[in-house]
Amino acid sequence: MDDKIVKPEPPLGGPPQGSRPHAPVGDGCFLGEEMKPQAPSYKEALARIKNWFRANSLWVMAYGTGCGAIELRPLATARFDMERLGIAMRPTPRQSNVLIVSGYLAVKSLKRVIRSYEQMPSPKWIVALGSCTINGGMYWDSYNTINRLDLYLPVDVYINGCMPRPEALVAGFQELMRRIKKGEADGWRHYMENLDWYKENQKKIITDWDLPEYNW
Amino acid sequence: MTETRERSKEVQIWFGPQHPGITGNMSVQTWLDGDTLTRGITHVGYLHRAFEKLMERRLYIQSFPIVCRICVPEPDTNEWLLASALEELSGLDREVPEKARWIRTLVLEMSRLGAMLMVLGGHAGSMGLGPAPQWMIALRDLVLDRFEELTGGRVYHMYIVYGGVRRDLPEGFAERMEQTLKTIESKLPLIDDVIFGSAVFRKRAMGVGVVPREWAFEMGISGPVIRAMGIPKDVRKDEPYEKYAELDFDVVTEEGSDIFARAMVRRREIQQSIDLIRQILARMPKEGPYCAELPNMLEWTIPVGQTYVRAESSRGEMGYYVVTDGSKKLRRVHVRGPSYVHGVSLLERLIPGTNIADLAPLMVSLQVCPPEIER
Amino acid sequence: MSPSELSLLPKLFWVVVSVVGAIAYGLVIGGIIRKVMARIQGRIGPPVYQPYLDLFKVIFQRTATWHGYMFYLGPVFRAAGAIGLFLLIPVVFGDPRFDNFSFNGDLLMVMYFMFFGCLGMALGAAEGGHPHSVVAITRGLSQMTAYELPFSLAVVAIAAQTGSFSVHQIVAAQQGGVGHWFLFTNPLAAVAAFLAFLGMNMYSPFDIVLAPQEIPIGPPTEYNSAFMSAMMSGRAIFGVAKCVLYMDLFLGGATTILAAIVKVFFIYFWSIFVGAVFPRFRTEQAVRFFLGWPTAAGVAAVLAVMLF
Amino acid sequence: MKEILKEIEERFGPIWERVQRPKLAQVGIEPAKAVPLLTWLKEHRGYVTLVHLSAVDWIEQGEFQLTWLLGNPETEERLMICSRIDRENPAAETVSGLWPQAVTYEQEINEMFGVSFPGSPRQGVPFILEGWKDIPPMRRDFDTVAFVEKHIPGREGRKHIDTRTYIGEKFGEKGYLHD
Repeated sequence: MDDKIVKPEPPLGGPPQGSRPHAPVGDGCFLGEEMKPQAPSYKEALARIKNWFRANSLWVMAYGTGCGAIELRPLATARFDMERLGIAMRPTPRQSNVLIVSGYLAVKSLKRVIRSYEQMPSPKWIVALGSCTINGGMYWDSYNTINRLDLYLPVDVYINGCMPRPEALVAGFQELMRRIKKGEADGWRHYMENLDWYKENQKKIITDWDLPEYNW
Repeated sequence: MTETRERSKEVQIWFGPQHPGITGNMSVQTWLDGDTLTRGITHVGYLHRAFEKLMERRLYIQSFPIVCRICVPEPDTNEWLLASALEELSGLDREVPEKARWIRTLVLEMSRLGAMLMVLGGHAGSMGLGPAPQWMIALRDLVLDRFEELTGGRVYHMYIVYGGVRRDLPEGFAERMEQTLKTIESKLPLIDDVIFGSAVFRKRAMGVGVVPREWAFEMGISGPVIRAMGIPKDVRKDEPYEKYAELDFDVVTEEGSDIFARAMVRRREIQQSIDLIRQILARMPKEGPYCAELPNMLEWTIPVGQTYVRAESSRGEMGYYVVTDGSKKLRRVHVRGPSYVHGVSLLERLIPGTNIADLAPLMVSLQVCPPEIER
Repeated sequence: MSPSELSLLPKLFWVVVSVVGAIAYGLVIGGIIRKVMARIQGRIGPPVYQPYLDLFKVIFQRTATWHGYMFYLGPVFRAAGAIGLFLLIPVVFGDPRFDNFSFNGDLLMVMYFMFFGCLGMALGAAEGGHPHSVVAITRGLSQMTAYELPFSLAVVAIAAQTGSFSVHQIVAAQQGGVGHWFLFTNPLAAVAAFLAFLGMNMYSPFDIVLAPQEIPIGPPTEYNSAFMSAMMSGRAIFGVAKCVLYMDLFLGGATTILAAIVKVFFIYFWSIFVGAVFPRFRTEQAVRFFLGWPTAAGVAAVLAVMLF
Repeated sequence: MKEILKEIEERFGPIWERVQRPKLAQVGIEPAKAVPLLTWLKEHRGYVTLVHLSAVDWIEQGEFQLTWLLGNPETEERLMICSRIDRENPAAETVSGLWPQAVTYEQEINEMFGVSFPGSPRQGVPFILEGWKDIPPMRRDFDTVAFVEKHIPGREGRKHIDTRTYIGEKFGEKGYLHD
């Protein structure tokens, strides 16, 4: 088994990389004619409308993958009430858009999470909670937990902390909404385009791979 | 041949891990015949983080951030168990100051209260009763606020350390705690009406998931499950630790051993916890040190020994089996959670004959906490 | 009053308007339900227009899963059943624009369409192959047969009282004041029918079909994207159509749009307020419930009409 | 607790014993006599509860220690029965006939330490791990850090523990605006 990461890492959607090309900040007429802001074409306008609807109706898959799920309960209930932001829990992956990876992922869990993620219809986003998904956190030396989620699944928003407070979750969701509205949150597209790379990483860590190549 | 035909009538259904009715990230593989489950196998390991392995390569003081993550709803029991086991083995337990003992009792009881509030909500939620879990979790949040004030953390506290606790009670804590308790108490009658007064809840919960009395001792059942059988077993009474011997309370028991009885035990223990917190705050010494003089924690060694300490968590008897070998690190720690018995052996024995609709309420009533099973 | 007062094209136009209006109103009611439930639970709740956002969002989703034609036809059947049901019931009594296609004997058709949508949904969902769908379908069909019994008895009682199987005639018989409503003139039938309505609307304690904690989430488990939106709009119009039917049968119909909206709202919220504070029944408990007092009330209503 | 320890010594020969707490005693016994002792304690002395079954790896002595913890629900006394088995091809007698829940404990120890319990059901069935190919992970000679470095890629950590130096290197002097 080759243990180095095979290909150079593709740019990832999450904040830790932040290498996605952005529009120039100060675009205006004085920068030249080609930089002049133009009215969006029909396609772009439609995409914007679509993204606006998507951002305002996020359906979270009810899968508490780790201990971060305990702060999802205050978030979903009377005190923080995520439903006022249009975020609702859906019990089945077929109808969800957002997968919250709430903390560390054991290898056994990772397999199920991959399966659930691939069953979700596009566009879909991943919110990763806690330091464990970023670099292993508390369990960096544990033989059964992955140390870095974005090698296996495209992460759109990381929320750090152990565990992140509900306020941090709300802020993370608002960040996700902002990115969706701007059309930046396209981890799912990145996953499709680099499926081989992701699959290679996944198969390296899941030793008894018995999943199909893509779980429709 | 007949067996094949029998089996072919059954539908295999995976209850979890991605399932809103399951208690945490675990799964039960069940076989369904009509509406009745014929057998089930518990699958765990989705949350295995190898706590016991990691603690073997951490210093004693470094084990605290790890240990509280074993059970998320109620982390303080774990902290106390590790602290008390190692204090017992190192002889430090004679030096724990009086006030620290009171504060520890307070923290343990607060965490029991918070966990109990959440589980009683889960009882209702697993049957599809919407408002009660929402209210209960909001009430639990009030307890978490007090925890935040006391320890700095909402969920993970890392507050109990060797020789005492990490810091003193903040000023005016008792008054604010009393306010919180009053708020919780004022809402409890409403919750009684909605949960226990509901005819549908009674119909669903009574006579379902009955654990036979003969299994009680042989299987090592503990906590609300055994108290719902009418057997007054409570570690806080049987082997009183910290200040529980000085507190005035009775073991809550109910008859029936079904889901309703377990919910009722939890409901009455919420009241009991509230009373206990009041007693603790009233009798706690105002002055005094909150932590013993500690040796240099980076160089601390504990002589060879092994022990088993236990405490009453909201789920039942939680125990730590700790082995030291004279070095700076633990030789072995084995976490004996009540869910280990409740969630695997007992659940698998209870599943045959259960209606599929009753599996989620049954699991909630056993209060299965998967991180405790696999650690 | 004959339904063909308008010629065909304007009639079609008003039919489309009323169907779209019913969907829109059903979605708004869905939003209000979520808001009300949130307030009961002590939350702020989503905005009232949230179901619209959800509906458009699911339309904008993509899917590449394939479960066969029957699977895809399920939501279509359901929506067709709902629209068919809605089109047979006069919404506003005496207004040819919102009279829809009411004709003599349409009550039988109405009963048929109520069954048809659910059966089509069951067929399609079973094709998805998810065991939860199959379990939910058996649950749903047994509950449906159970609540259909008191409902049919109530309808028979009312038809016997009026002497007609036409919704139009039934509404006409109730005109002339609140006291003429069948809610008051035949309270036994009303009791049977309104208890059956709880099961028909599938809010708790009778939400055994969706039951997220048990069989998440039943028939729609495998549905997504546009099929999901068809189901959502089908559910919206079905809910409104049922309420309109109840309004016509028991609350004297409506003579203005505003009266229709208000009455539909109250009928709908009868099941919501009951459902807000109850857990869910088990399947056999739900069946037993409907075969108990509601059926007894229905039988008593029929007997009362026959005897007196 | 003294009486029961004395009685065990009389019946089962020399044992290692220790009273840890008033209600907790420890007994060390050779592996062949362990299960007869457990049976006797359960059948005749009221220690009917198996609280837990655990294993400890004493790699220096080349031994595994198995610890059965029994509980007496009437007196609330706990008795810890320890027994050391050889580390090479470790095997022990099963108690799953006495206590049904012992199956799970034995399954877990089999998976985590590689101790086999012949006759116990579910031996060799994965309980916690999935697709594990290395040596049983709870053994002392299994190095989890080496395993992680070999198999689980992580994010590159920072070179300095000092935050200020790290931020300065990464973002230049402008990195920390609030001095």
